[in-house]
Amino acid sequence: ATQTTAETVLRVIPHADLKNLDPIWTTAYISRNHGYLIYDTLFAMDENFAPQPQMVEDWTTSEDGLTWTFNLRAGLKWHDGAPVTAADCVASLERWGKRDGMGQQLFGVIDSLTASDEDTIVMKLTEPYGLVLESIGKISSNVPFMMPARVAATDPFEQIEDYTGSGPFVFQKDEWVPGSTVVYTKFEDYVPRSEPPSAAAGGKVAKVDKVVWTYFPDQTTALNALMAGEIDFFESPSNDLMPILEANPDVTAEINDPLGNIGFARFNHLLPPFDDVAVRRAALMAMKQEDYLAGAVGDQKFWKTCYSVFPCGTPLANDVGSDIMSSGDLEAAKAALAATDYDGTPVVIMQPTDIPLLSAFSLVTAENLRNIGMTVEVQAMDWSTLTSRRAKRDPVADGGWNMFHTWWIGADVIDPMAIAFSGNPEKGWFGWPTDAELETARSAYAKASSLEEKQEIGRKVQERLWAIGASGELGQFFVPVAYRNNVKGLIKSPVQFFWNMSVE
Amino acid sequence: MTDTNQDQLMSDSVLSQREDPGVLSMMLNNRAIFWGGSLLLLFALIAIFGPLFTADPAALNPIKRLKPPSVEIWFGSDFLGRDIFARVIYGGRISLVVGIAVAVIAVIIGLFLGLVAGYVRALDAVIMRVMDGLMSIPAILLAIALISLSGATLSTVVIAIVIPEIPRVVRLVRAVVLTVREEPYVEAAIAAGTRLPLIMVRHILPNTIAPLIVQATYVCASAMLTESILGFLGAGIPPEIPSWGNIMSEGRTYFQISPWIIFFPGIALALTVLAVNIVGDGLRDTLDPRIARKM
Amino acid sequence: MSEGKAKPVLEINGLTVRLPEGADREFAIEDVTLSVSEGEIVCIVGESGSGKSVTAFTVMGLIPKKDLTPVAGEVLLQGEDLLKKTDRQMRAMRGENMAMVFQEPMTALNPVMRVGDQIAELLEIHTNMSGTARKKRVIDAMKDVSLPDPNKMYLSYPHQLSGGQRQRIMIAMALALEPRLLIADEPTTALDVTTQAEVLELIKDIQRRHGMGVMFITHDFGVVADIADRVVVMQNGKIVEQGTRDEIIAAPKHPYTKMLIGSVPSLTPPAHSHPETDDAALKTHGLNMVYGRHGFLQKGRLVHAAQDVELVVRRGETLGVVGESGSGKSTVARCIVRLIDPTSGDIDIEGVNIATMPERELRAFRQQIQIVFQDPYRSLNPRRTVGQSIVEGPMNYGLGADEARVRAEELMRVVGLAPEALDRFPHQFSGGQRQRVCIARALAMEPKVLIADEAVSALDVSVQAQVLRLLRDVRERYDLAMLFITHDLRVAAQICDRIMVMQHGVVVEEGRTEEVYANPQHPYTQSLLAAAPGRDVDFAQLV
Amino acid sequence: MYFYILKRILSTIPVMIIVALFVFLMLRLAPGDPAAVIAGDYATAEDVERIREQLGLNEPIPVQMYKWVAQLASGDLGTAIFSKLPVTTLIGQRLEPTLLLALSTITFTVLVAVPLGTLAAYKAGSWVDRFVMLFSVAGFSVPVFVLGYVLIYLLSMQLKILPVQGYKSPFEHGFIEFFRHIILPTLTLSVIYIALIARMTRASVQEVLQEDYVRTARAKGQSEFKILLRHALRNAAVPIVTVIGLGIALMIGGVVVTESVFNIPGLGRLVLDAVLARDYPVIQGLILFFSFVYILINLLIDLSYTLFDPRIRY
Ligand SMILES: Nc1ncnc2c1ncn2[C@@H]1O[C@H](COP(=O)(O)OP(=O)(O)OP(=O)(O)O)[C@@H](O)[C@H]1O
Ligand SMILES: Nc1ncnc2c1ncn2[C@@H]1O[C@H](COP(=O)(O)OP(=O)(O)OP(=O)(O)O)[C@@H](O)[C@H]1O
Ligand SMILES: [Mg+2]
Ligand SMILES: [Mg+2]
Repeated sequence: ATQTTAETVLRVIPHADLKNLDPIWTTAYISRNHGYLIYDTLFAMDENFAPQPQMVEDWTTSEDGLTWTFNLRAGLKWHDGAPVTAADCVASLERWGKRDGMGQQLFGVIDSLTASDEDTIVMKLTEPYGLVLESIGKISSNVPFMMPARVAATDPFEQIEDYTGSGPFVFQKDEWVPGSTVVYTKFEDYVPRSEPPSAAAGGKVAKVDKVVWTYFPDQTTALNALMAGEIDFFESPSNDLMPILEANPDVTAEINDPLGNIGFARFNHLLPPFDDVAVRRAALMAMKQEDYLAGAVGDQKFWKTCYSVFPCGTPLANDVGSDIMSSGDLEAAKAALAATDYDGTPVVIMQPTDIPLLSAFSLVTAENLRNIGMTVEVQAMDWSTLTSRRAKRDPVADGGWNMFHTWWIGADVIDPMAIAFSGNPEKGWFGWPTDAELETARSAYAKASSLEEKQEIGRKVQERLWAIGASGELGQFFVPVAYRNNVKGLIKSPVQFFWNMSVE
Repeated sequence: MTDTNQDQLMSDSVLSQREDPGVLSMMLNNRAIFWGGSLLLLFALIAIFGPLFTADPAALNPIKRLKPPSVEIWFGSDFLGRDIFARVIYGGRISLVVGIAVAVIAVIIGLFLGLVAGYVRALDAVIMRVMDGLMSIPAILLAIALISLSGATLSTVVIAIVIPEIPRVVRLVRAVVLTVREEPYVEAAIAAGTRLPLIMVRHILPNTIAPLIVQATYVCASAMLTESILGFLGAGIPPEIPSWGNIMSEGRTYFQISPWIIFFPGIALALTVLAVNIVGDGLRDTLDPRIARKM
Repeated sequence: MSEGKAKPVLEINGLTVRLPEGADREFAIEDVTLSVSEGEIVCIVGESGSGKSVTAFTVMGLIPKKDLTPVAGEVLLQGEDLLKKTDRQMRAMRGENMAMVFQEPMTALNPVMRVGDQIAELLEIHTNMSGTARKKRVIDAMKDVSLPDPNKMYLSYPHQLSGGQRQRIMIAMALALEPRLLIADEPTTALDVTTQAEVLELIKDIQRRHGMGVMFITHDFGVVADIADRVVVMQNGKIVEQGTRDEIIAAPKHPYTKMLIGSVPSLTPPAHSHPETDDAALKTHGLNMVYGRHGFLQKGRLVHAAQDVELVVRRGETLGVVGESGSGKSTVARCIVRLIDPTSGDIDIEGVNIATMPERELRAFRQQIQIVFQDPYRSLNPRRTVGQSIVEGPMNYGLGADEARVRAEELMRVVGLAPEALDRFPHQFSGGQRQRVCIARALAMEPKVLIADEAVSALDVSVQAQVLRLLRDVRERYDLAMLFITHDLRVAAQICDRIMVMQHGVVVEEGRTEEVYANPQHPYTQSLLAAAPGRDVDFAQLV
Repeated sequence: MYFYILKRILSTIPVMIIVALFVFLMLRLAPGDPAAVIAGDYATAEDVERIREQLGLNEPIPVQMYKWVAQLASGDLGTAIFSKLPVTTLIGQRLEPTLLLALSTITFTVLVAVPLGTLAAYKAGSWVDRFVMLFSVAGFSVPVFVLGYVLIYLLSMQLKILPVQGYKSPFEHGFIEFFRHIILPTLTLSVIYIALIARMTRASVQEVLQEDYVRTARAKGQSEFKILLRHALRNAAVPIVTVIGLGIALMIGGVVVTESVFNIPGLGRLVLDAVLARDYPVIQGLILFFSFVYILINLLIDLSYTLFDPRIRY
């Protein structure tokens, strides 16, 4: 194809294959990243984790804190040319509120949400709520992306089939090859904010004509493609490839997400032996973060031990109760286990062999638990089997489980609202810890307004989490990005954004 | 009737020289079988007794991860600091077990179905259509699907590899049965009132043994390869049990920085499969089951 | 046509060809000296393995060099020693100076090439004719061998031709370049008698017209009698005797030649005694067999292999079934033994109809009818000792192992083999001996009816004579009813009391052997008898 | 002939039904469920349940099967659970790379393996024969992915003469680009296939060389080369072509691996991804598709026999 002006293309290896195009329906990070390319948000989090207006021009809060009024920026357009209206945003928020955890919390206190005119959204609350902006400016899944009202009308449990957004890029459905390629082109009519970009906030200026995601299932091939110049940007190269990348003068490799990921070992609180808090705590004592991080991540450049349940380096990070893991005393762990009623019941660990990091975590845990005298059975499966099996509350004999491992991106566990910290077995996350005290502390957080208050609640929540041995925190690790030196304008953020990036 | 005795004596002297040389000595005289067999025997001995002398293949040592081969760690270490040498030696057990188990099971099931299909007209069509169906599904896909759907354990891997191998054995056995059942000596046995099961065991089954032995070696070789490919694609033996396939699979990411993780199990696998194939070829030439070659 | 007058085309002097190590004997042929003159047909005869083919292939330079090496002697074709030629020179001479016709016309022609092109290939190799000239020449050559409609036949594939036509194509190919020497290695053995007669006539005719020398290999003395000028007799790789046809056939000198000629059955039936009992052991009535499925969606090609066959065999009597290949002889036999289920009709054994009896009830009657097959190499399970094969049947019917063994030993003596040989495997016996074992196996069942389906066709004449005698002896000894199937009219003449002639599944004539031979009624029978080779020469009566 | 074709096509129906039932039951009876995968990390058990309901996975298996078969009968392979695209569209998107990779592999294989096998048969027992046989045994013994990595390492990373990965459509990027990208995957995929076909060629040419008509050709004075070309190869063609057909199943297996090593967006990758994600309609559709292709190719091959052998008539 001949073109009058050379088209600039950013060729990207995304961290995963884009399977779903509905970032409200799924929580997959890849769908979220896709969402950021084609959708815009009312508010967005800046690099200090503070919500900033994005589609919103200005907003007011009533004295009693119950009425919030948001005015949209002028000139916002959907990709099909229609103007973005307040009604579209209301519909989008409502759909999101049915899927997202924080959204559900927020809608729990919303009395009414209406569009008072083309550009104005009015939100009335039943009681004051401290996290309104944090919720609608949420940076990670599910991000309240704005969609046209006709799209937002889709049942929240069904996927959308119209991919019109108002973000800086346009999704090219015809060029989409699931499992391989996704193509986005610059949205010429997008009006960025004038502020400089700061994480998700600030001006989203598309500096390339096209962004092409090509998924590589094989890390080695991906690495080779980047080094051979067939690709510009490699979103999540394995840490172990760093020496090669660093040795290559044409390529820059760096850590882009300041919060990194948090390794997470999850007990099933419903089944023996981990239905006994003493056994859980004994197990935690045996789990040394260094083993996990060195074993699974490798080079120490890419990891830090962190015994706070909130990512180290974020406002709520603290060290209450964390000595249970940080002391790392094997003999004490053995003694602690001996003091329990543990009867040798085998611990079934689900090992997702298609995810090397988690596979390694599983093996390290197995070894640690065996070291203190537990019987361990590692069951290998792929991640999708794991995801369906972990939802089972049945006994092990009927397909239940005792432990699995995963990680959260730092931004997902930044405050007590995170579902990872739930203490309500009905609505909580897999593993189902039960602790009313924890739940009380968590719900207080939504109403806290000052940072001190929030930090206090954070400490309380953490104290409970360690006390009940909810899960193992396996430390903080950082996944680098790698790109050819001609790529400029990367935004430091827990989420990968593609605006502001240019290819020279 | 006097002249008949003379005829008998005449040819007796000629014939007595033509003693059956014996399959065993023929096999030993075949260079391919000898060398392939020796190599295989060596690998088998290493696999059986080797793990007694090596380090623990599962011992983690994060400090020593991704170390290149050296005097202490002969084959280097992997991303969890495990000793590749110990893992490769141990992995040999798994590969051989998978290879042999698949070969034995496929041959037993295939033999049974093949005999039935070859002799029972009514079931022939049904069995062969099912076999056609199984054969038309690419083996690797079927195995991946079966394993990732039903969970990866040694036994599911063996089952998943066995299923697509069965049709080949069935076709082979059936072809032998269809040829042999037309042989005059089988018809003579029928005319002599021998019952069907006896005919099968006495006159037909022995003819399938030579081609089956040959086929079994090929099945064994291909099963070991399939296991490694499944392991490589992440759908093989669970990584807690080292097998050549999953060692390589885990080393996939590190191919550029630590090629030894793939290199050593790769060599071990290629050599073992080569040895099995060489033995198979040698057996084929010795036993010359023409049908096997045509399969 | 005596020696010396005509110029020799081929002279073989003291030719010796070594066999590979571990073979039965050291030399395939040893010190072979013979010559073929222009306009002369020299027949080489001898039993299987006597070295006939090796001699022919050495001349053509077609012996596998890995296995067979000429170690002494010379082969002179028109005075030039072929053993000294290079491969390239030999290639140039093959097809041009000497040509060969093989035994099996079906396999000797490339099945995937048009027959015309196969002849044209020869011209392409040795001449630089244009394509059209070649085609014309091929058509001429095909006319020369009296092939019908050569233009059309040029485009045919071998499988679309009959056996005789294929052999004519081979001959046309051999003669296209008018070589001086034609070698024919058993060119008619695979053909029906009537076709054989035509092809022999053709070879003689062409040889006369072109005046070439012909080396004709055969083991059939009838054929020798019909066409040979001179005869060379070989045994175990050596020439034991040679001379003109009349010398060899009428007055053989060497004991081996005498034995061979003495074994050739005469076409004149001996006087048979006919037991005029009505004691029918086996009777068929309206027996029909149709091959081919008529399944769903397919009409199928149906072969009516036996049509309303009626036959009766009495105790102590041999009924011969003759007819050309495919006439349905084996089909009738296999129906009677119930190896296949007849489409319709009755098969009466001692008054019981077993034609449609289910296998369970049939078992009781199986014992009554036993069969001996043609191929002695495939009739015995190679993995079981002959003893095991013989006792299998009796033990199926409840005989104890020891008694069965005693019976087997007894039968081994009856068929002229040593009882100790029971523990040997089939491959340790010769073809003739195996056929004896098969007869013993059939007798072990103490049957009433014995069917011999081409039981002697695969054997050399001398062995054939022995087995025939054995069959006749056991028939008398056990008072058997025998159904003897053959396509060899000489054999049938000697052993059968009555004869039944089949054509296309239909019995066209039936009667006492002497009467049928002396006065055939049906035209088909007449043509069969007329085509039998060597009918002018009188051979031995089987006494 | 047409009757035969019709009959053969009809006879594939029961086979396809068997494959369909087998695949369907295998998927439904195995653990793992797409709803949980879709729901993602934050979903609660209730969410998963809702999604199951949505996807119709809660219905009894016979009902699901009935629906699926009814759908199949109307030529519809269903819609992917994740991408919401019709399975036929997905196959359409991915068909070209796989098809061209397969074609180039078969072409290359035949060009290499048939002459090699013929030569080995002609020179049976010589060092050429030993070499070819050793190669073909070795070709059977090296795992595809190891070979792929080694080739990438040598030709792309060290010598830098070929691209590392990817697929370029000849229709969009021109033939040269296509060719440069397809060479390595083709080489990788070919090795095992060459081994198979060279072996078969050797065996069947060797058998044909024993035939009487080869002796006839020699008796005519034909040269050995032309005997091989005119008489031996054509007669050996049927078994060789048969193995090419049977090898298709083997190749499809290799395609899955090759495509993931070389990052080719083809059908092999599609099915692998679908299995990992439990995208039932895609797995079902693809396995059916593959087995249909296999059956079809083997039908075509059976029909092609008539080209090689005039004795075969349907
Ligand atoms: N290629 C060969 N390798 C080894 N031995 C051979 C070979 N060809 C022939 N012989 C042996 O040479 C001897 C003579 O064989 P030849 O084929 O000439 O017999 P023949 O007289 O033609 O027999 P027939 O009537 O059965 O055709 C036999 O003992 C045979 O086994
Ligand atoms: N199993 C079969 N299926 C179909 N047709 C058959 C079958 N067996 C024999 N025929 C056909 O039946 C006809 C008679 O065959 P049969 O074997 O009885 O002939 P034959 O007289 O014994 O010939 P030969 O002298 O060659 O042994 C032939 O046309 C043959 O092709
Ligand atoms: Mg001969
Ligand atoms: Mg017959």
